[in-house]
Amino acid sequence: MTLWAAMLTATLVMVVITSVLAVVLRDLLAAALALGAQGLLLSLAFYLLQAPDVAIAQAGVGAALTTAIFLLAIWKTRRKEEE
Amino acid sequence: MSVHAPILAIAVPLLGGFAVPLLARLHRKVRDLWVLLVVLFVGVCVGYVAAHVFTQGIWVYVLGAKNPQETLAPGGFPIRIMLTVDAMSAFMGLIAGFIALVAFPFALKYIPEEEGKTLSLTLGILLLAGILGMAYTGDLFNFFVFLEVTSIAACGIIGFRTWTSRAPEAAFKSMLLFSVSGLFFLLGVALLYGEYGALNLAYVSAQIRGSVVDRLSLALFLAGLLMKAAAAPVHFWAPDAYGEAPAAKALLLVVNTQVSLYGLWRVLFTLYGGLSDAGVGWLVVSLGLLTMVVAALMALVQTDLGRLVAYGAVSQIGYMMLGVGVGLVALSGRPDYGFVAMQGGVFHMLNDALTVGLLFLCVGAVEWAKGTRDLRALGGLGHGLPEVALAFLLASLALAGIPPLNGFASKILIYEGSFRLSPILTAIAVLCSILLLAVFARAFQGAFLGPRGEVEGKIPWVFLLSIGLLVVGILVLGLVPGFFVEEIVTPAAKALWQGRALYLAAVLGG
Amino acid sequence: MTVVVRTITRILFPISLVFGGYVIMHGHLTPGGGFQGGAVAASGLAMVLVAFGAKRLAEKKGLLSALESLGGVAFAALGFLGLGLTFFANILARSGGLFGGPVPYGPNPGELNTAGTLPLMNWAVGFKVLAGLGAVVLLFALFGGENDR
Amino acid sequence: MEETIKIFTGHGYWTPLIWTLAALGVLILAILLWSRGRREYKRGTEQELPFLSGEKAENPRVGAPHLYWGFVEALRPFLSPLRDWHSGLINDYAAWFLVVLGVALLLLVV
Amino acid sequence: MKWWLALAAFCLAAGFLIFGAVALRPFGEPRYREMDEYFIRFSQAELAANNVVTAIVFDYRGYDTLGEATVLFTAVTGVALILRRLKK
Amino acid sequence: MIGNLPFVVCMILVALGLWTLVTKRNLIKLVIGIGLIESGVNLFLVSLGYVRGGIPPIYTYAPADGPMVLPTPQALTLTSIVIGVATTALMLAFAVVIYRHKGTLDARKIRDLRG
Repeated sequence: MTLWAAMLTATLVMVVITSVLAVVLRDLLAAALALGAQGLLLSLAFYLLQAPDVAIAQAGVGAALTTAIFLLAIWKTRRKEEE
Repeated sequence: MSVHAPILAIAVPLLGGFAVPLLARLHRKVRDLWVLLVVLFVGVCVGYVAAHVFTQGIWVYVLGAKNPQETLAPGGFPIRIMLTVDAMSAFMGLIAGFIALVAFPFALKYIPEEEGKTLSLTLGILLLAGILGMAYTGDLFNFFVFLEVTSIAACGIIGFRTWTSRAPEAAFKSMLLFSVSGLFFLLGVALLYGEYGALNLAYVSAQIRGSVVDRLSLALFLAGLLMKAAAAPVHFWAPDAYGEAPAAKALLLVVNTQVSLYGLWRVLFTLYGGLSDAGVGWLVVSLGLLTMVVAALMALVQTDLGRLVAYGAVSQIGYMMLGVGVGLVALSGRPDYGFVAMQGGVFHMLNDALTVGLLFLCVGAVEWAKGTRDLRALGGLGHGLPEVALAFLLASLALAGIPPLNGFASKILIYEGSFRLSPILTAIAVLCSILLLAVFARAFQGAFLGPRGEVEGKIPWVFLLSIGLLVVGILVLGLVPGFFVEEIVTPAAKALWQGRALYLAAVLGG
Repeated sequence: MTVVVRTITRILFPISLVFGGYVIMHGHLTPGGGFQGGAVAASGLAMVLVAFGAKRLAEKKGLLSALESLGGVAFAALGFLGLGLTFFANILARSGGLFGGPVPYGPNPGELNTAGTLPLMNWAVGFKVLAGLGAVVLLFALFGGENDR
Repeated sequence: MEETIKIFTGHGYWTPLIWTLAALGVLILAILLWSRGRREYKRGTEQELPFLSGEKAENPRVGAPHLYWGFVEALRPFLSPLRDWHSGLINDYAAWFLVVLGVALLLLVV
Repeated sequence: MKWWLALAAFCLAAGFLIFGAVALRPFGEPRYREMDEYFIRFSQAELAANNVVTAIVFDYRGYDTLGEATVLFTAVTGVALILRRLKK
Repeated sequence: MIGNLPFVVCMILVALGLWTLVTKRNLIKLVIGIGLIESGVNLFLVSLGYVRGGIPPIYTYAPADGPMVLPTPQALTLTSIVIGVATTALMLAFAVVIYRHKGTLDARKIRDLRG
């Protein structure tokens, strides 16, 4: 297994872990931040897959701005998920 | 310029939509005039394209090439996006153009003049552009993009009445389901790209061999587009959306569902035409039957006029699915009755747009005059609004398939075609029609008959103009059906039924 | 705390705008383009919004939406420019004029004056994305902020 | 002329012409019957007021929800599961999408 | 909705999706690639663009990008419509 | 090597998003679910375009050798990302307005439209 494959595998595993976190966390703020982290890791995965264009777009749009919109929406509503 | 007519029909409303907020800063009148001009232009373009396609065959337009007919790159494969307008696409475009011509003057008067009107008109124009983009495109990913344009524009329109809590709820639900369906469609496109490295519909269709992945992506397309087209077990968003959207724009939402259905036919008949088997056809037929039965029964118990009409509209989707589904079942053996059923299903698209559109306009007029749509509060409006009452009566009779009107003309084709496949299908369809007649008799009685009801507002002449246009359409289609079936429905149905080879040849040559 | 954030924002905001502009400008040469540059600049805008509050930017809402409309119109108009051939035909590429320079085949350092309408479209889309995403964030931040709370 | 009206269904054809003529005939018959109505009926008098089961009704309107009351009651065993099915819960709607997807997958892939 | 029906449908859908991912061609070895080879080979000659992705986004598939700009514009219009302040 | 792992991860993300849609009752959580499906599809597209040993499809200062990865999926993904942020923003706007009316984000309580 080359270094590249190892890095890609590690990134993908991290992506899955952060996605699971985004689903299971009951604190919506934490879930949104987990989604942001997932977006950032996804952008790293895109970079490793030799797609720098997409990586920049994902980092700017997918990670930063989506998270910002999520945070604003959570700020306007409530933070905890109802039981 | 006429060489560019198909793209102008899509690009001008896009540009027009971008420009509406800018023009609204000048003056309201400028904006209204611009909207009308754009819609009129689209109508002219769509008519021209249809006339050209019906007489001279498939029109291919390659975007960005040196020559609009240069479909293939050196090497024999398409690289650019292209519009491929065959008779079915042109037919869909005609429906969209006509409904837009009716809906926009109505909407200009109907939507209250406040901050939201400009934005709402913008969304309406973009929805129209998206519908035409879906109808005319010959590229899978491009279809997805315009699917999303229609989804987002439709949801913006659905959520217009933000002062109620019901409209945002309907819009949220619709948007969630739309984006799921769009994403699954994209997943299907991605799977096909992974298999064949191409995105052009005709090229991929020529490549498809029927491997496991092909069938998987067909299932994804099927599920996604059925959801967008409001077929039975996934139709839940439709009554909410139709009911809560402003009535003037609900017409465009109906055309939006129809164009999704068109996308489904395109996928089943053209993209997978070589390997479509009876199983998919039976699935479409059974879901169509389920749709009409469930929607008609649900319409029976509604107390909101808008929601009742919305369920009626959903039940009509079932008839189209039944007609074309029978065609799909019969396709492999190619017996003639399948073609008759398909003629009926395709013709019913046009009739459904007119009748359901007229019903929604009537609901809008009632709401304009009375301020409510609750059937428990309405009554006796026939004295104050005789024109609206007559139009509503006519539309309900047409929707229920009462003979001299247009609904019957298409339904008899569906009945005759499906009867040869199995009489049970016809029996269920006829029963549903009777049920719908009962439903709309109830709505008509509840809203328009009885002792005189108070009417506050006066119906503006623009409303009557739009309603009158649709009434004329219904009467003409009902009294002279032969002409329309011969001239526009048969070519459109033929384009699906046997048109795959022609479609591929128009793009790939030879 | 606020002072620190505001100072950092004062420094970072121009940088993000310049970097966004760079990404847009070199879209046809290096990784990046209209969306990416617009998104980078829009995240700078979001930062200003966090640091200085949305109210100060409230009157900029109309400007942003107008800018977005303008970007969209410009982009569609660039598509119409090719209508002599077909919609979206790149008639400026290799024409010798603005952005009309040639480029040799194979890996090369690249030159700014190439690629025809691509850089122009990059700018149109960049402005559009900047204005659009900025407007979304601003609308969210302003919602219910003034007369309802 | 004939061909612009007829549509052919495979078994035969449908033409609205005859139907319309018949409908016109029925209409004329109906107008004839209607014109033989009572001569002493006057508009605007108390004759116009509805008369229900022995007394003058105050609000004689039969609202739409009450129409077909018996029919709907008879169908209740079918209708109430149907209404419950449209539960308004977005998760259910998403789950039904999954069901359609699963059925399509089973039908097509297996 | 019965939970077992939802669970069965979910398992079915997820299973088939993962099965499809495995059944697809091997990762990193596209089978048909003539369209992409064309882009890589001719984007410099036809468009004088060094970045092939930008060449595709704005020229070969520029119409998609127009649609996508429309999506963004539509969404912003929609958000402005939804979050508008209502005049009492 | 890693085989079809990237494809499988994409499908896992999609399945996770579907699971969220079916089980979670909070509207913002549902939007997160849509975001997961979307990132799965995006990753799927990009990994479809990967060619073993490839370099990015950009000629500026590119290393001279090696095949380039396929550029088309990257272009598609760019479009798909922007569409994703558009839908997310719109859905969150609806969620915020619903919260304003109902004071809750619980899907079980937001059921005015039924029957």
